[in-house]
Amino acid sequence: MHKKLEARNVNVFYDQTHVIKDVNLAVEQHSVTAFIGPSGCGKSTFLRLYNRMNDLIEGFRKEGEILIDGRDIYQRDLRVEDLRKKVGMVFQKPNPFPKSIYENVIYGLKIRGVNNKNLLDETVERCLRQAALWDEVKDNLRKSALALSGGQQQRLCIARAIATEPSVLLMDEPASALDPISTSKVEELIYELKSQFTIIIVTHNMQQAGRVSDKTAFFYLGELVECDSTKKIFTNPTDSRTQDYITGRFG
Amino acid sequence: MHKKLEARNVNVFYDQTHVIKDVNLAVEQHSVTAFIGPSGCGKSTFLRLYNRMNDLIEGFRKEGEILIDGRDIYQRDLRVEDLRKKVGMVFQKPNPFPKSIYENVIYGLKIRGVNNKNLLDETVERCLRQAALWDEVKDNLRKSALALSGGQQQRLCIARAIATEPSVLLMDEPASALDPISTSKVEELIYELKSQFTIIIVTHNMQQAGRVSDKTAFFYLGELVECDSTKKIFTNPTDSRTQDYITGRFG
Amino acid sequence: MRIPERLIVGVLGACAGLTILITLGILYTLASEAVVFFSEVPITDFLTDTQWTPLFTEKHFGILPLLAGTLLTSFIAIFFALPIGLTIAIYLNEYAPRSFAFSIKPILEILAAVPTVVYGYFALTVVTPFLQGFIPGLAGFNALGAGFVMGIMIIPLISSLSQDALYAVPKSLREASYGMGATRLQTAFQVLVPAASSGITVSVILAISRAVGETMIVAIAAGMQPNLTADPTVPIQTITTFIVQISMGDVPHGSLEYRTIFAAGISLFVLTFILNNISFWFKKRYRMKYE
Amino acid sequence: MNKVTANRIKDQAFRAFGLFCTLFGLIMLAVFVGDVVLKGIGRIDLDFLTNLPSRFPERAGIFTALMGTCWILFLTAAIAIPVGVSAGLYLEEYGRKNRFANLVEINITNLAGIPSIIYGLLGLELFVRTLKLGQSVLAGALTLALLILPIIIVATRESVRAVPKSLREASLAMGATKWQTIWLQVLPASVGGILTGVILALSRAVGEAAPLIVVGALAYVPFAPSSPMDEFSVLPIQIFNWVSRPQQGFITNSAAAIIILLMVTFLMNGVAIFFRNRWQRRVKW
Amino acid sequence: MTHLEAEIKNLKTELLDMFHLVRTQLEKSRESLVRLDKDLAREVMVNEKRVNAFELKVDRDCENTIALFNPVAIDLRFVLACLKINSNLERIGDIADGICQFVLNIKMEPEKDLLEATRMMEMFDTSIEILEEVRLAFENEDTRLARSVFKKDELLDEINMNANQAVAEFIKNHPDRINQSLYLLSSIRKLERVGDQCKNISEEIIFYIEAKVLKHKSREQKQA
Amino acid sequence: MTHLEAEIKNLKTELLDMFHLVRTQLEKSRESLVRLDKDLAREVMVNEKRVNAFELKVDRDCENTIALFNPVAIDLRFVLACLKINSNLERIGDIADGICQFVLNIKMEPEKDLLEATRMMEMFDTSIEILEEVRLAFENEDTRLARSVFKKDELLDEINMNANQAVAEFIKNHPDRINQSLYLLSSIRKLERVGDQCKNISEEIIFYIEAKVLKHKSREQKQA
Ligand SMILES: Nc1ncnc2c1ncn2[C@@H]1O[C@H](COP(=O)(O)OP(=O)(O)OP(=O)(O)O)[C@@H](O)[C@H]1O
Ligand SMILES: Nc1ncnc2c1ncn2[C@@H]1O[C@H](COP(=O)(O)OP(=O)(O)OP(=O)(O)O)[C@@H](O)[C@H]1O
Ligand SMILES: [Mg+2]
Ligand SMILES: [Mg+2]
Ligand SMILES: O=P([O-])([O-])[O-]
Repeated sequence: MHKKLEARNVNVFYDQTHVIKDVNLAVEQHSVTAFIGPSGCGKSTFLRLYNRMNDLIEGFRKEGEILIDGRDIYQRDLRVEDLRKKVGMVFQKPNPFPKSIYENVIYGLKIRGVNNKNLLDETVERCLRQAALWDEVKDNLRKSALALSGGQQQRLCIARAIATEPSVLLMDEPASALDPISTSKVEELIYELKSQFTIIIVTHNMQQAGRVSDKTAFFYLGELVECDSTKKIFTNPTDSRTQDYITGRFG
Repeated sequence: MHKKLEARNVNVFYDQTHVIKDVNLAVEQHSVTAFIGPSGCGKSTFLRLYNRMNDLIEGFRKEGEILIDGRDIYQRDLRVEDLRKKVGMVFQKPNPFPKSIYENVIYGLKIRGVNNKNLLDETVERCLRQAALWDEVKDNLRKSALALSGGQQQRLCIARAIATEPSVLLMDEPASALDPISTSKVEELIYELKSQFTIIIVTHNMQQAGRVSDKTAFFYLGELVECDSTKKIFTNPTDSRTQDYITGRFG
Repeated sequence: MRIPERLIVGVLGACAGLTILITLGILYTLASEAVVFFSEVPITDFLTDTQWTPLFTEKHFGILPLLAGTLLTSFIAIFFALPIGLTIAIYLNEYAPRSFAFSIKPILEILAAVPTVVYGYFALTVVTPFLQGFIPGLAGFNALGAGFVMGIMIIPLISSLSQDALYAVPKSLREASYGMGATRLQTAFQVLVPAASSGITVSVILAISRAVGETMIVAIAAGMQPNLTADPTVPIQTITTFIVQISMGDVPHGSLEYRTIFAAGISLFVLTFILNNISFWFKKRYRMKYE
Repeated sequence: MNKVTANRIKDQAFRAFGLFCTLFGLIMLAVFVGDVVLKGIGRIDLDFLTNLPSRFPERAGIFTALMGTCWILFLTAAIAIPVGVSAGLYLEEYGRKNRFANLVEINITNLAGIPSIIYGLLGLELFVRTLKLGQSVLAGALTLALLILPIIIVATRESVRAVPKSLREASLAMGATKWQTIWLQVLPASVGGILTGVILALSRAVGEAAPLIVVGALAYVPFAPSSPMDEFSVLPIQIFNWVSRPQQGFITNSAAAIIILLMVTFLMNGVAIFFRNRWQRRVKW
Repeated sequence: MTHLEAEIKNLKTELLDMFHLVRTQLEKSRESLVRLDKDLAREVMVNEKRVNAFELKVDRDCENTIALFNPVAIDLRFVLACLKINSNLERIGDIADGICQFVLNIKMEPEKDLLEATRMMEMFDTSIEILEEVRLAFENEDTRLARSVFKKDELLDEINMNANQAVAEFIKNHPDRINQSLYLLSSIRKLERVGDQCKNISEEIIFYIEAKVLKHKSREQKQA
Repeated sequence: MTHLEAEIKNLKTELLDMFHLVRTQLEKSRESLVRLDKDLAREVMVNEKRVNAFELKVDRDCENTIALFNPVAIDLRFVLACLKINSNLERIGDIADGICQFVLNIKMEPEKDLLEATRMMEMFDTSIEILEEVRLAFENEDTRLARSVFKKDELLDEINMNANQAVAEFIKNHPDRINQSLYLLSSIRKLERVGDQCKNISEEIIFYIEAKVLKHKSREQKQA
């Protein structure tokens, strides 16, 4: 399969603290990869390397290369705005803009100057359908996004993220603020989206990693301990630290 | 076994909304009962009936009886402060007071005017031991509680709650803000505490209910759908709504 | 970053930089005139002389009477406002029904929005005559009436900021305390007030600073007589009122009298500067704790 | 009596005391306002509003002062709002890391605490004397603009800061530039707070007398200003002037003027509170 | 449909395939015995490898489903039932294989009258029939049908009981064909096991659908 | 110790009890056969009920453990292994029961020379020995020991192979004792199954400890 994302000897520092230690990781196209690991092991940090959201953080420093489709995304001549168009992100807490549902979805297009009404309408419908939200909101697209329930908001955020037609979707604990029912809806959605996107999901919920991902990467103290098929990780992990973590015998 | 807590035909209203509908529930002494159910089904509301924390909420109204050891706790002549001494509570987010560890534990005694230094010292050690925290903090009891990690803070909150020697412990999603490792420590603790306390725990995490509880009560839209032994609920629930919920086929 | 963004940032940054220029302007203005002033009046005289008579023929330039007046009125104001303000804050936060607290708070804040000339008018025409009924020998212009009214003015400053600080204490802490069986009073004084102590301190210091810099109330109601006294019943003069007094007359630019207001101004500036920085330091500590 | 009972009694006693304190301030305000209305309401008529100042209390009006206040309000707003909001945005959005911003931050905290009369001294030296604007409306407005600048900056920063990080991250992650994020998300989300701050700041400016006295606004100005360079007076100064006179007629006049001034400030505060409440209720994340 | 539902559907399909595979094996072994077709017998023995592989796959899938999806209640019962049904089916496969081994071992066609006396072919047919019924019960979640299996199994038990006697008689009359007779007896014992396995499968089906444990209960209790 | 660990420890204890129970059954059935002690045989058949009940309990506990604790990785493999070992043990219990049934059926003590020729007692002893070894392997998580079982099982297979011949001989010489001989042959077949079941248990032990699947592999592959 095509290697969509590749990290080569990546190290990350926040000022003096070394939070990602020499990580090599390849992610295949159209797969779901879960990042698991104890709190503070660097999952979020590593995830945010892929769309350079870490650049906003003071004291952040990176070594090594992050390639998307074989191209280093930290190159000088690459515009970070363009990168982020290609690499969508969904956050832990649903964070719709305080605007209408419609405007939320088209936000990514509008900031790029797309104004064609038909195109926008089409995009809204397509993305909301893909996000399994269309049926629930099609009659009130002009309603404020804040009036939606938490689970709906999160699916709206996913719809918004896929409106710019990214090829990669990053999700940082996308369901940890949701109740079980909304969670399972979002998980379904992830499952369905993987035919079109390369998805990376950070999760604290081991069961979730089991349910949604094809591959699982276990991080510990900034190291990538093990990355293998989720089935393997959950039935017969190679590293004893992984086994201890997933069986809850840790620390 | 001794019926520690009993709810008889309980209804709760917030202004006009009917949030608890005619619930009857008996809880045995020295057992762990888990409340599960979709968000907003009234678990927290029902839990907070037992220590009358709902009294603080405007528009709250209750019908029916809540008995502890056969005595109605909503009787006129019962002091709510005394009740709360008997019924400890642990909250979702660890909420230690911004004081030292020591002061946190003795807070409940101090507000009752206990000043005997020896007694206080003893209580601190006993409670911290019970909360499986003593070894980690015994050398810095004067350190600020805020300097502890999330999981330690939550165990401190449990120590604080048991310092007044309650017989009932209420826990509203006590581990939902914790990472898996801290969560499992808190779960262990619950398991150990049940020999001395009657524990009720609200949780969104079905697996958690499975792991820690003897009985599980499933709430749905303010109704108590089913309350049975956890094993029964998880292997062969009677009500189809329960089955749908725990197998994730809901909504 | 592309060019337009850079431009925007440049403009915004310039606006931010302007605030530095203001400070420099104030410092320069005060200092340059004060330097000339202190070249004529020895600074030791300024700090130790117990009389302030720049407009008399026998000129004395001792700041102490003005300082005493300033501190006296401020003290009276805080003496009234602190207990009342703090009690209000606790009451609104813990006891009052939410809806009541919600509607009463903006109304209380109106106390602080009333222009100070108006308070001056009240002090002079309502409060002092009223007090004269109890305190024989109370002068028509006095520190007590002015200070009392000033206190009313700064009540909301204390109550609002303190309540904000109390409110910022996580709800979970209150619930924890109630859950332990504490009464509201115990919760307020043993958990909330200590947790919000930095914020409350900030509010008090800011209130003092405000009282020290207050002009119109004292200008109208406290008289304009520089007295080195702690007696609240007699007329006094504060640093601010002195500046007003001089400004009212058409004092020629470049005269010594003109410069006295800058000397007085720099004293006032130093005083408030110190207070502000104490509160700033507290605020920082407070913010760190609740991150 | 056991400890718990004692605690309950203390609790109830404090409740009563708290209610008393809360009402105390309001009662005083009511007494004051009642007093001033009783004394001044009879004096208010069209003549009072349109007459020029006079040596005779019965003929004196507040026209020039009222117009001066309007001019001051308008010019101050025009100067302070753009500068203040811009500076606030810069500090909160761009200037988080550099030392310059740090300096500005400390500086603004200090500026906010400097007594208004000191701004008067600055205005006197800078605008009146150095820039030779004279004792004009413009000089006064500039002075007041400087005075309320920190308030606007702080209000802007606070409402901008209240915009959750998640909203910013959402926009940036969509590929928006920083300015797009600010313009499309942060500003709209914080406009309510900024507006509230601005109105409160202006209402403060309307009530200020001390700095304008120092700058040289005069109690007696024969004509309403017709350009920014004209001399002017404002309501608070007019009141100060009247209240300082011994004649009872002028005291009555001042009471009447106070009614007008209070109406203006209360109105502005009311609007600000309205905005704040609506904004708080509408935006919840 | 949730992932888990998809996964469960998949497990079911796999297990139905397994049913089919095993049934084919059983039918072929019957054919090979009747016609003493050693090639067919060899084919069955080769295919046994496939059955084994399939058993492992289903096993692995059940394990993965439990590890990844944490099924509970009916879902868990289903997966556990699959695990057991799977191993029962594999045993039936073993039996077919064992019978074919015996076909390879004997020298000449089995005596018609011995076959008749032992009612072995009847047993074979009944076994296949029962297996098919169990498959249907599984496919349609039909506990009534599953229960009917218990009754049918009794026929097999009966034949098995009598077989000892029949074989003994036959040996007495044909002392030269002891070996063959003993092999046949073993096969009959094996076929009886097919009935038992199907009974087990039925029990598992009822367990997962109704959460009733029928294992080790008498037939009367089972019918209840 | 986490709850799950406690639960797993508990499962292990239960299963060891089950091992013990089954072993006792097997030993008693041996005794009853040697001494034709029908009372002892009856005792074994009564105890079989206990074995069955115990099997159900272990089964239920495994199911509960999975439902409540969602074990993964080695924990899950352990629970699944328990499930299977449990049913294997129950089958060994069945076998002991079956042999006792045969003891009740026969009229006189089995011929010494038939027993010798079929090496039945050797088979019995080896079975019990293997069962004990498997138990030890399980108790100590000793995969070396578990592997050694595969070798021992070959002895059983060999005896079983030859038994057919031995019984055939015996019947030829003692046509009057056909019935008894056939019962004995059935018992031998059953004992051979004990070896198979133990082999299965060993495979499960190795599977859960090493996550290696040995089922359906040749012995050479297994030793690797
Ligand atoms: N802005 C920052 N400045 C300094 N250190 C940071 C910063 N953000 C994170 N860290 C540190 O980097 C390490 C990795 O953080 P990260 O957020 O990536 O962990 P995580 O695995 O996502 O944890 P969690 O599961 O709690 O989200 C942590 O030790 C954290 O303390
Ligand atoms: N203070 C309140 N005023 C009015 N309605 C309320 C209040 N608190 C809760 N409710 C309503 O009562 C119902 C039950 O709320 P409750 O918090 O008990 O649910 P829950 O089961 O604990 O949900 P969750 O799992 O999200 O915590 C909800 O529909 C909620 O909207
Ligand atoms: Mg993270
Ligand atoms: Mg709740
Ligand atoms: O494994 P068995 O078929 O003999 O039970």
